Amino acid sequence: MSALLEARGVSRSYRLRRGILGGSVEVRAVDHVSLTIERGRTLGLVGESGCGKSTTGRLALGLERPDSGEVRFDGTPMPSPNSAEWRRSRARMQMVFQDPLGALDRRLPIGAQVAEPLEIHGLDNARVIPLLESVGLRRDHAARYPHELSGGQRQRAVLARALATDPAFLVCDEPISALDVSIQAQVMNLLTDIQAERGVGMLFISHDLRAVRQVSHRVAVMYLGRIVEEGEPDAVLHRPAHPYSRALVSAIPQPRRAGARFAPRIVLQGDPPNPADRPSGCAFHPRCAFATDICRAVVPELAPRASDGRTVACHRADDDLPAEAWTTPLERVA
Amino acid sequence: MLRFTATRLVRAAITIVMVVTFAFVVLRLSGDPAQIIMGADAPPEAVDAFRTAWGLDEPLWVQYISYFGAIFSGDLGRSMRDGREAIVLVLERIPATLALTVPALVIKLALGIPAGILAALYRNSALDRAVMMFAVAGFTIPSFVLGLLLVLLFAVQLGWLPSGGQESWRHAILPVITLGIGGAAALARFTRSAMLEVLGQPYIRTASAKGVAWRRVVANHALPNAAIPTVTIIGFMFGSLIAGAVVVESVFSWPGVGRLLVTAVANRDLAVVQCILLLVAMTMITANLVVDLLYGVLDPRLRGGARKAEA
Amino acid sequence: MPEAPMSEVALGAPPARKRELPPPLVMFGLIWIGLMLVVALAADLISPFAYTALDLRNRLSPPVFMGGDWLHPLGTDELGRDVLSRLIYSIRTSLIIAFGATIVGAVLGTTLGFLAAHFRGIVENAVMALVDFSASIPFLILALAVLAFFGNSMLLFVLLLGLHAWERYARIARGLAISASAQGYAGAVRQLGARPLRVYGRHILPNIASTLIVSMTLAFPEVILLESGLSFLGLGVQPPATSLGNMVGFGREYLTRAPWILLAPAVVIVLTTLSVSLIGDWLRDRLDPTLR
Amino acid sequence: MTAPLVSLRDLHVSFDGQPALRGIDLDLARGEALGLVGESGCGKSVTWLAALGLLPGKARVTGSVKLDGQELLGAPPATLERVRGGRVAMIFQDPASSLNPVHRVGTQIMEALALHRGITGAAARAEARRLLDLVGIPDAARRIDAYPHEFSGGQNQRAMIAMALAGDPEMLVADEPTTALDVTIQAQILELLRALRRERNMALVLISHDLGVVADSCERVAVMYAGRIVEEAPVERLFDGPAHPYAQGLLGALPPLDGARRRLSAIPGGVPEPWAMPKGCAFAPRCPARMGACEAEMPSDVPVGPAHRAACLRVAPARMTAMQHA
Repeated sequence: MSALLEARGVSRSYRLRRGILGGSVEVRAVDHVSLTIERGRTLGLVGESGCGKSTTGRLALGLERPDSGEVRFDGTPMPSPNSAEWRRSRARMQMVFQDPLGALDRRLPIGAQVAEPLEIHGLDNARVIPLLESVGLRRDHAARYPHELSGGQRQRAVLARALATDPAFLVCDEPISALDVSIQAQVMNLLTDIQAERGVGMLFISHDLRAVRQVSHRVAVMYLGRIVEEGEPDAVLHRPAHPYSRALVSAIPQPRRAGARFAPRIVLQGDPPNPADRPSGCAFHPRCAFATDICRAVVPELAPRASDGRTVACHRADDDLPAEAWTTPLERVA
Repeated sequence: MLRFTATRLVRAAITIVMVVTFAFVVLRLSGDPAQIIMGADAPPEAVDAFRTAWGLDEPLWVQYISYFGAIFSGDLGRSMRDGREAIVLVLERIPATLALTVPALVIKLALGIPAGILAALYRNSALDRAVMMFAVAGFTIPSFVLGLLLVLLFAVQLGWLPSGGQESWRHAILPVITLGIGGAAALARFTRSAMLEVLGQPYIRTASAKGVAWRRVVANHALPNAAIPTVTIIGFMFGSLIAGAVVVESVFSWPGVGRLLVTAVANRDLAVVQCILLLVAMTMITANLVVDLLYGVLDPRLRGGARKAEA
Repeated sequence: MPEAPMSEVALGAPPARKRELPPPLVMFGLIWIGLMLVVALAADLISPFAYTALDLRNRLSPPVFMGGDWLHPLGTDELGRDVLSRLIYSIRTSLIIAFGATIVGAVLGTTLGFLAAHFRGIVENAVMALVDFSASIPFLILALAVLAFFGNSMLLFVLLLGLHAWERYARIARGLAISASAQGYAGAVRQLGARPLRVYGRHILPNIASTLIVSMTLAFPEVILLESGLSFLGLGVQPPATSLGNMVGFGREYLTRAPWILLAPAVVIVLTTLSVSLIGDWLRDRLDPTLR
Repeated sequence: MTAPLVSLRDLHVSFDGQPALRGIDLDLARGEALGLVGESGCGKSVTWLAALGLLPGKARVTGSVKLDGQELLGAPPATLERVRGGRVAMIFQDPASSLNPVHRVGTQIMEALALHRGITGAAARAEARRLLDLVGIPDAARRIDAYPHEFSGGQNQRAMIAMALAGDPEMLVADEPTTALDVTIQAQILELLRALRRERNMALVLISHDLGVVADSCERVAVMYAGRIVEEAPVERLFDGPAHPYAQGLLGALPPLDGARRRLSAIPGGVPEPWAMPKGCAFAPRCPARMGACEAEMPSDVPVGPAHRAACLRVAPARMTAMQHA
């Protein structure tokens, strides 16, 4: 049986025009990304803003067409956006958004909005109340308008709408980052519950490694349009293989308890480069402490490394890289 | 900055082409130009001769090209009333119009901008309410009503000022006031809202948080930012210097471009109308262009060219 | 399975915005506009005379408060036509034109804005170029030029005035539709599998309606001013039909001898535009604070 | 214990009659780093904006804010202007819009230098350059003439910090300084704040919704809920043994980085709106340990341990006995 969703070598570029006269620059938002999502499992996609993780989500959902590469859902190629076949296929894959208030129509009551996918796909809309209850909303919430609900309740409503047609695949694009901490936990719990109950496959896009670990079975780290590392969440979090993943993990703020010895914090220099102006070779090399000549010249491929089979795109994946090699701005300040 | 300027120039050029095209299309759509320009009772042979002379028997695109050629060489046809060149007729009238619109512009700026700034700074005060009342009144009283009321009061009742004509500077007082008041009201309203918008921005709070005194926050941080949107409407006012007095000139029988336009429209003197249309559009496009370039000076974000920080 | 029962502290509604009456000035505006609408609708019933009826014995007779009699409460004009009757029919004409033109502008602009937002690319560039073009010529001049080229008829006049402010609606509709599709509710509905008609008709239009209505209330007085301005210049509504601007224009000849001919319509113009702008400002503050 | 640098007493703020702060008592010692944690709308930013008189005119502020014994609430503008940026500097959440877009970054720093240290001209320029260099702006000599839009988000926040340092303040209030930034940039900024504080012995108030961020950089934490401080403790104590059920809930809601994955202990429901504030403890409706008395009166602060207090009827006695045994 084929995987639920499979993307092979998918790329997507945008042309960024600089005024009427200026030539246009090609921005590679997603560059040769391959990923697989199994039924009932969650793939976490981590990266910083502008790394292409949202575009990857849109490609996986078929909201955009890749320039090259292919996305297959349930073994069949994704129909082209806005075709009749594409519209029909929406019943099987859905999206959960970052800003639930923006994703809901503020002029319609929640019930009508949850019923909408059922109407569109010609299904029975008696399911609305059970749907609301299944995401922890009450029957009477159906008559409320989005602004009358709290942030967490709105995200529940968005989830109810997404689940209405009983989809097999859900893309959650930063579904918790706009919510307060206590509400984030509610939504994460709900997502895992839904998956356990319905066997939905999920792509969970987030910049928050903690959240990704909490809900995902596998995790992929993106940097400037490419996946640089992929693996089990605990493996990636505890023994990150790619230097960028190491920096990302190290940047997670956490209490420094007396006694516990943590590895020295890695503080990356500088900002992520502009996608319109990506460095040659490995895009991470200007910020990497271990970059060598080959890193500056050749793009590393994502492949299992020799030592433990971890999938990583780094020329120095098999070298022993000491954490002390990273310099921090501290030393410059002092 | 160079790219920015070039982009704006191209945009202005495109708009000019569109205006000329509009004039061409409208002229062709409105009937046989030969007939119209020669007049309804011109003998058929004369009309035919005109047609050949003006290339009106050529294919449409050839006509279109030659129309452009004619316009850019300043040949805008002749008035069908007295047979003089339209462009000359129009240019003659410009000084008279400017004699009204320039002083009016000074009134607008001198009155409208300070009023708007003060109203924003003292929001919800009596001053603010007074300025807003003035602004609403200025917007809702049409210039012909205001003009006629002023005539009724100062010319008819009090007899202080003449009611119309162009004999002396005293004749200009009432039309200038009429024009100035309405514009000042609009400008005050606009300046006020631009200022309020800016005062709510985070960088104003930052300035206060670093200990800058309020007067200086306003002068140094708020005003330069509020100036950016305000320039648009001021630019529009400059662009209207030639054609902004159509109604007022009619009210006060002032022989400017506006009155010429009204007479020409009434008489369907198309060459003159077309000439004024193009002239006004050029002025406005130039003013918009200057505004765009001023934006570049006032707002560093628009200058472009500067690269995002590199790592 | 879900969390512990949701909080019993219902969020409740925000402190119910007291259903207070609009401020007195806005009340005045509403009453005045209501009155104008009644007058326009019932013109045939309440008008004491036909607006063209001549009363040659009572030419230029003053209104009652200036020593006239009740036969012609607002006096008569140079041909002895009843000013009140003419005013009533003028109100009807001016309101029809203003409503018609405002609706034409809103429909045209919104449609073009939606088309631009939906198709992007060339369509969008074309619409935006038209917007630029509209901004480059003062509308009064454009209107005068069109009237010169095409002559005048009531239908043309309404359509022409409808072009005023179309670009405002186009900008609003395009901007809001794009943002609703990119991040917001419209994008969400589209990916549910909805057809464009559903997305625009059921979701975007109702959501931006309040913004559009506010823009219409703000544009309405401008249309009245344009109509009356053009008619004042003798280039708008043509006799024997009459409109407010028209009356002012003809009354101007008798400014010294019979100012009432001009003052009555002038007062109506000012009060009407004033009322609609007051209502518009109030609506904007209540419905859509994002508009300036 | 020496006199605190800043002390807030019974600080109340309301907007249009709706309470935003409902009695804040808080002290800050010289050189101390205090974290202020809470969810959106809990009043953590309002507290410091109110203390410095930066709230808009419609805000009603009562209580007392003392800086070195000097009362700031109701102080004349000239006094406040000397304090702001001079003794207490502040940086904000959205660095890009917190800098004036029409002025060069260097000019904005030099303005603060002129105001608080009387440095102008070439000397000010040199000092501004030094500050930009200090906060880690690469190529400061050239970038001093850049505009904010030419800086990245992280660089803008660095520039804000340089501007805050210009007045050589005793205390820096950082209001969600990293919320708008990416994870790796957040780490840079936190590291920078830590280093600067160590070097200058500057007190720091770090306002954040993120417990991790606060834990990472602060010595003491105050947890706010619905306009009140519900618990205040040294960082380790709070993380090891939170006393207030809300603080417990917040910690339980944070997904762990290691160990077995457990179901998160989410706090049900949402924050009460200012117009529907419960009469008693504001957290009672969401509280798993609530009892009748919680809904009747507002709990007052109870000491739980050294420098540790919580406003909860339920936990105080139990914790105290535990303390005595320890």
